[in-house]
Amino acid sequence: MNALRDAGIEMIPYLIAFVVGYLMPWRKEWFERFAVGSVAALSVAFVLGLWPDKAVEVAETRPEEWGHLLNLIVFLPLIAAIAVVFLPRQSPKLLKQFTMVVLGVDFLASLALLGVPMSEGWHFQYVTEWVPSLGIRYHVAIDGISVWLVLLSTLSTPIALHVSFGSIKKRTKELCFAFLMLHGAMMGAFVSLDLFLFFVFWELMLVPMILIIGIWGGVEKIKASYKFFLYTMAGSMMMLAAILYMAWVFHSIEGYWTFDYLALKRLVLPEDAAFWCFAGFALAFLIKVPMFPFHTWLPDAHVQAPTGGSIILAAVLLKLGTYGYIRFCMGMFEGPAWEASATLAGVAVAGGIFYGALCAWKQSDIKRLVAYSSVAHLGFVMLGLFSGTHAGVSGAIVQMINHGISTGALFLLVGVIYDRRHTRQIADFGGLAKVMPVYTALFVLVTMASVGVPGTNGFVGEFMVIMGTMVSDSLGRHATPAAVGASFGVILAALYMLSMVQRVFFGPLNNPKNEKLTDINSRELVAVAPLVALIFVFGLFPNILLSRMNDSVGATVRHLAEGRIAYEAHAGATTAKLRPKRGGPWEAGHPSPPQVADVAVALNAGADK
Amino acid sequence: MTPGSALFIVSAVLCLAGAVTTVVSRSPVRAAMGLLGTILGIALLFLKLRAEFLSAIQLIVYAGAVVVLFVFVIMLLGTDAGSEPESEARSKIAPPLAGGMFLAFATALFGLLGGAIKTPTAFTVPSPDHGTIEAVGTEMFQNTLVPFELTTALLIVAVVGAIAVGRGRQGQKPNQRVIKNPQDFYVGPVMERDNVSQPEPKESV
Amino acid sequence: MDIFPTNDFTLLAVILSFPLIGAFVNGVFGKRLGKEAVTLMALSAIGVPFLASVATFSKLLDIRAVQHAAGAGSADHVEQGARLYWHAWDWLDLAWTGGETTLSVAFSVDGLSGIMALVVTGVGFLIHVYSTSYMADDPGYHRFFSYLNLFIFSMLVLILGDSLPVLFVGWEGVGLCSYLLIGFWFQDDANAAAGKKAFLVNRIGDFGLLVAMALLLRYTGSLSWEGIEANSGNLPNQILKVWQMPEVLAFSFLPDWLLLNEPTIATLIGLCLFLGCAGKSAQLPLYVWLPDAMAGPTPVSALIHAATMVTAGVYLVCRLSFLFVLSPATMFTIAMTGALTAVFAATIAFVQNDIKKVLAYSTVSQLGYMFLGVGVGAFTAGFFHVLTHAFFKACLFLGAGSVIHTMHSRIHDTDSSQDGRNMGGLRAYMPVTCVTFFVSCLAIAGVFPLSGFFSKDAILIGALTNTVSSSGGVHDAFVWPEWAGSVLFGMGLIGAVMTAFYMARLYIMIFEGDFKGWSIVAGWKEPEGHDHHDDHGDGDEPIDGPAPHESPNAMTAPLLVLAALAAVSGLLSAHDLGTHWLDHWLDPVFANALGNVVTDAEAGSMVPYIASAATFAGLGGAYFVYVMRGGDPARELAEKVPALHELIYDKWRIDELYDELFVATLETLAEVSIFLDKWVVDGIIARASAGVVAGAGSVLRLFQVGRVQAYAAAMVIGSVAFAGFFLLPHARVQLNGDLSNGQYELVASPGLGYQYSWDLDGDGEFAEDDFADKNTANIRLNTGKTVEVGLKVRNAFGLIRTVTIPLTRPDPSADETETAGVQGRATGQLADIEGRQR
Amino acid sequence: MLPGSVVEHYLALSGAIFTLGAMGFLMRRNVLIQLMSIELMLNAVNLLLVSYNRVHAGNMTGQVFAFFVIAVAAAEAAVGLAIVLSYFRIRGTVQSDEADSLRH
Repeated sequence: MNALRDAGIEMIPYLIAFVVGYLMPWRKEWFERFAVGSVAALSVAFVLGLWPDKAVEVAETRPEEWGHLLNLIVFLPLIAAIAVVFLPRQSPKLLKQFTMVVLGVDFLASLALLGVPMSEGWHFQYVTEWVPSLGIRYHVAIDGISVWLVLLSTLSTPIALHVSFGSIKKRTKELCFAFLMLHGAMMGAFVSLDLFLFFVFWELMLVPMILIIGIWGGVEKIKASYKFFLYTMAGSMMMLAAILYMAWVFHSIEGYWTFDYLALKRLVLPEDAAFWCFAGFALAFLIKVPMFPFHTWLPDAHVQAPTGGSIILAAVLLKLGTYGYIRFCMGMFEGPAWEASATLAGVAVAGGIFYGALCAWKQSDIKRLVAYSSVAHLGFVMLGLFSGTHAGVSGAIVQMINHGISTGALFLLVGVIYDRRHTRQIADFGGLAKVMPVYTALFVLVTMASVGVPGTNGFVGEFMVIMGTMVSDSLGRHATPAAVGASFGVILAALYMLSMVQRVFFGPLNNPKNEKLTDINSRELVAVAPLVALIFVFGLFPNILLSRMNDSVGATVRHLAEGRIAYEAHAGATTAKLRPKRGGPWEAGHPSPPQVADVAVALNAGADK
Repeated sequence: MTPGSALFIVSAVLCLAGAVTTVVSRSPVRAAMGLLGTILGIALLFLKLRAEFLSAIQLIVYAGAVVVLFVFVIMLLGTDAGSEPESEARSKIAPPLAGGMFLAFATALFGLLGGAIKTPTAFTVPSPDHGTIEAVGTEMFQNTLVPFELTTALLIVAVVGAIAVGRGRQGQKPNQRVIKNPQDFYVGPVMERDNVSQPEPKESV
Repeated sequence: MDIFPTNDFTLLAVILSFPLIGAFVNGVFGKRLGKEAVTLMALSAIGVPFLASVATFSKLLDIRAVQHAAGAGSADHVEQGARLYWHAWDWLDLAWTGGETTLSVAFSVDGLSGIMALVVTGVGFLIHVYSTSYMADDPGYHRFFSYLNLFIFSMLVLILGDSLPVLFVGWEGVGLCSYLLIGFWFQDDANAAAGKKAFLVNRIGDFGLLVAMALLLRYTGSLSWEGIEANSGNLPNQILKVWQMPEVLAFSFLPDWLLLNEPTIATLIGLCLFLGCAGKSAQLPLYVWLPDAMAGPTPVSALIHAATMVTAGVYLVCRLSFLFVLSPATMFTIAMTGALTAVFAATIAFVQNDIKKVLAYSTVSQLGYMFLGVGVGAFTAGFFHVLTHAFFKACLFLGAGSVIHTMHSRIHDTDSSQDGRNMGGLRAYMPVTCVTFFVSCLAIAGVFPLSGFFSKDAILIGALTNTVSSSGGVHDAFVWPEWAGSVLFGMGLIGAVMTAFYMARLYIMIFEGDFKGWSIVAGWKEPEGHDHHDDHGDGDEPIDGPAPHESPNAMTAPLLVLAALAAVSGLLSAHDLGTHWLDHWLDPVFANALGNVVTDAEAGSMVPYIASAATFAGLGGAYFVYVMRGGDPARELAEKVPALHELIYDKWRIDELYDELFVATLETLAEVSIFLDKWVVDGIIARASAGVVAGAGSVLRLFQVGRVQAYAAAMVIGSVAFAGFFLLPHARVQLNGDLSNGQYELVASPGLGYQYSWDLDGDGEFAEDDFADKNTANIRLNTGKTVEVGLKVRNAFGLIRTVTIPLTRPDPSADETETAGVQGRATGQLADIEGRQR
Repeated sequence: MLPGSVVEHYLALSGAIFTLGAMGFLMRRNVLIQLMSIELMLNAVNLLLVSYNRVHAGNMTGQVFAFFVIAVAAAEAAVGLAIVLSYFRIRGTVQSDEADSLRH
């Protein structure tokens, strides 16, 4: 009897696909619907067939955590993106509702992540074989650092989409597809612990962003999307090379292939190899952050991107650079990271905080100004990471999240006046306070958050970074000048933001076109309200963030110090060494050498003979 | 001088003469006849080399079909179609240069190889049915069946392709405006000198 | 049953939450609630905290009384003072390799902050009452009170904070509120610019505070008051080694203390903190924002720029007195800055005509006095002056406000309604304002019975007699100069004279003489014949604009209260009359600070008489110049040296100097960085690489000629080269084996159908036809012998190539280095020998 | 040894034909002539295949392969001429130089 039941259960996904296909409204005759239904069923069969069924449950997932939660969060938007393609183009309302429902479900799923206290070790870990012969595994897990970044993106994507539905009327289907794919890719990048998987999501993320900037962008949208794509791609090529080299070194030592972060983390490379691998990874992430010399793509991308695109770009995409640096650069190359931290901190302060602020001050375009302000804020974040102290790193993560919220809100508000006046030049505005009081109040409030007035979230991040930098010992005697430079950045931040606010909002209303501007409407208010609320919640109660990320930041800093000692001990050698396994919660999910049985045909088996 | 070697000499001369006329002759028809000569010469050589089936095929397919096709097309286009365009100062040196170099290489190569051959390899005594249709047939339908089937597919594709390309645009629906000017077929970016009626495509901002 | 236990004193929550709720309610729902509700909300939001502060103060008094009773017996008993805590929630925790500290949102009130709370809420309440009528007809009524309540909340957070970060929250909160309030009438660009300027200059101060906090965290490991006090012991002994000053740059000729070449951490922290205080309390380098802040409504100036916010700097110095005294250099800097500011601001106040500007500069000058007081270690005197100044300066500002209010009703232009020259003789029209203004003028001038006299004398005595000694600070080279006492006292005295002079001038200009305000109304015709002065009551009313009239009660009542406080508050610590209550009250706060301060009491005995003489000199002078001579001497002096008068009138052109110096450099830096960003950073990475790619593209495009035959020719050439490579035989020999025993092995590279024939003995002839397939050959050489090995290679096509390989075995008898060199070169040569073609 | 009795003679002959064909393709600008010279080259190869099959007479692969070459050549000729036809319809001439619009 239960064989029949099992078969029934087995059939469920195909049945669902068939029903959904059949009910597709845009075909009248039944046989056309039947055809679409069967095609849907077949495609599901194909996907399931493709799916590696041998779920090698290597790590013992914690009892109270549902193993597939991360898969749901990552693949729900991706599958929905494909589903949107099948929805009818003629009914944008259906598209919008479907997408918002999917993103809403995704947000709720990510809220479930908070249910578990982020104690030591990886949580919601799920591991299956993906390409067994190359040792590539589908290894996703989450810890204190990435849980908040996931939540930030699941929060900001629906908001960005909600706003862009208001302003973008053409090609709604492609819009929904792009945002869903972008969201899925970002989720994947934040949770993947297999370097190959991370690289796949890292590259996948670029494609929808190119669409968003390229299709709905401003006048020079194509040029800006090219620049954005080429900058990130160039960086990630270096990273790919480094990944492959490390996998090869690991293979030459251990004998089996793996791209797993936990395994490659144990590698201690000789000096020059370690430096070059670190440089490869760091370049990819510093371009994405963006750090000083590679930041010129950000203002162009922001100016040309539509409002929704700008929000996502500012709120989440930049954080991938900094997250990548914490996870991979500081995770795998403790020695070089430690040595390079002083110089990089200098670049972060001088090139990021000062240079970003100075460039922002004299901009004539609001979005370009806010883009440069992001460069300055992320200068703070990187400084926090380079300080290598618990306070500095957690301050950097808090600053990442707060920057996502405040700059996301800023871009949203800039979008509000852009939709009304279709210009971003500061000179075209003036004295808006009289005409749009509520909007002005919100803008000044978010400006205060961006400037970092205490009580708002901006201050908490900057404060912890400055404190962390001063007490940092990886910066050595550069700690004090870096901290003083960073605190000086606080003045410059006030300078350019307030001068912009004054030129746009205060002063006489002399431009006739501004007189008839309507105040912020309910749709926009609904979009900005959660962000403004979070500004105060995280400003007054940062412990919500800090308590959850405490253990993982502590582990990162501890491993950084240990790794450095191992690196210096190994300094003279010319061949790589593998640190013994630490054991403990942070090694759960470590790949084990494949049993000879199921890898008979494996590449390495052949290679070794 | 056995009759065999005489046959070889005659057909060799025939082939070379045909080849030369094909390459050198001004009018395409004479070139086609040259090609026909070469093909016949090779057919004769096939006979000498005990490959009856192939010489038959050579005569039927090559002489009968391909050369006929060429002549047909030449007549269709008019024998003066290939005449030199008036003043075109097309760089005169490229083709002769290429031909000359190739000639130099060919002579060097064959001289080199010829010199290297010390002992000429004679023919071995073949089995009685060597070259007959039975032998070729069995070989073809047993060992090389897949290429044979693929060749049939190739031929069908070639026929369909030839028809599609050859027919051009007449296949439009009847109400389609009859194309007076052949230039209109061509919708791609037009060279200056062909720009008869096509307005310059507006450069999108 | 003690509902408010000492360590969980939730009354503080009441004090703090009411203004915040008031601000929120007024701000968000103000427009819908209407004026009366907003007024009620605002007044209660300040009234209740005032009552709560009074309750808190009484509890503090009880605790002190109990301590006093307990310790009455022993003479040397020092009461350790009462401190009531309230811990709201844990804000964030900082951890680093050196330690770990949790910053919590905790508030505490002790003697010092108890009094400040009373002042802030008390004067704040009075000012709120005053502004209900002053701002009555302003459309942004609810917005004004929301900002004012938010200001009081921030100020309370500042003074009640138990740790430096919480103080910093209040610190920037008041900065934000002053930005909003100064730029309240934002339609006018000047006001918005003034607001922005105030916020930016305060931000420069906050920068100092941030750095100080970072240094404190690093060197004392904690940021709360107790934490800092507990382990700030060895601060003076630590040096901050950021970069070694190269000897040649050591400016050895400069005095050591100026060079500060070995700044102790205590000095660095002190200077950073003082930078913060200077920014907030408008001391010399960063005072420029206060005069411009007069652009805000007058009650704002009264509350923020007289009574509360500007005194935050002095409060911080008093709170961290134990830290400042650790470095005499910092104390000296504070004292000198205070004295200089006092004199400097007073000079500008001489010539200003706008009455609010005069009061603003007088505030800056009085703040200079306060810093002079705390700078020389007389913390109680400095704090006492804060108290008394809060009262009389608030009263002066509110008095000026009511004058402006009436003038405004006459002429609706803000500038002329504030210009003193249009006033005069208002004594008749505004008796209450006049009396209160007069009392406050005398108080600030320092006339005997009033509060100003006592507080200023205490500061002057302190200035003359106090010296701050570096208690054991090993590295701090700075010693308190002995001339400091007399110089500071002298500057204080000059300041006192000037203060008395310009306050008297201000009073006379507004209230004495005849009203010069008739003519300012447009279209007014001088009624012919009679003199206005004496028929003001019954004569025909001047044609346009109402005559100046007394302000409504809501404005005069606070004036009276403040004037009374200004008169009476002197008794809190009138040394001459023997009352020392305030000193005893604040002793526990400054207990371990005063250890470093040495006072020789008897030198200060003559000071009160000298000070009173100075005051009367100033008042008499002003009376002589403006009343008896009707202001002629002032005008003659102005004509005699117009350039100087113009310079002082333009406020020594400090603003222009700052614009030129700092703002201009920042602007050029911004221009340069934008250019750099566009053309250099972007230029190199984006544009240059794009250009290179495009250039390469256009070069390669030349090869595409478009003709089939050209491509075919290229293909032919390619295939020729390719065939050539494969057809022609190659002979490359690899030689390995070690040099020491002379045993070499020659390995020829394999190829398609290759056959080899060797000539090992180098005599030139090869074994003719034995082209064997073996491509290796071994050869033995003894030392120092060379041989030319020959090799013939034949490929499949029978083409042959011959190669000779010179082999030399080095002679070990050569010296060591040579061999090593040769060794290196030899193996290099060994690795890849490309034989010479024969 | 008699002419025609040794495979090297056939080798020389087919080499000559092939060379002529190649030169024809490279030198002549008339597309038809170029197509014909391609046929020449193919014929030369066929000849060589058959002659070497005579040398190694064990199996018939040489001749079968030649047969396939003929088939392919026929198909190629057909399609080539169709293209020439439509090219002529557009360009009005069969000069191979005219067809260079794919240049830039």
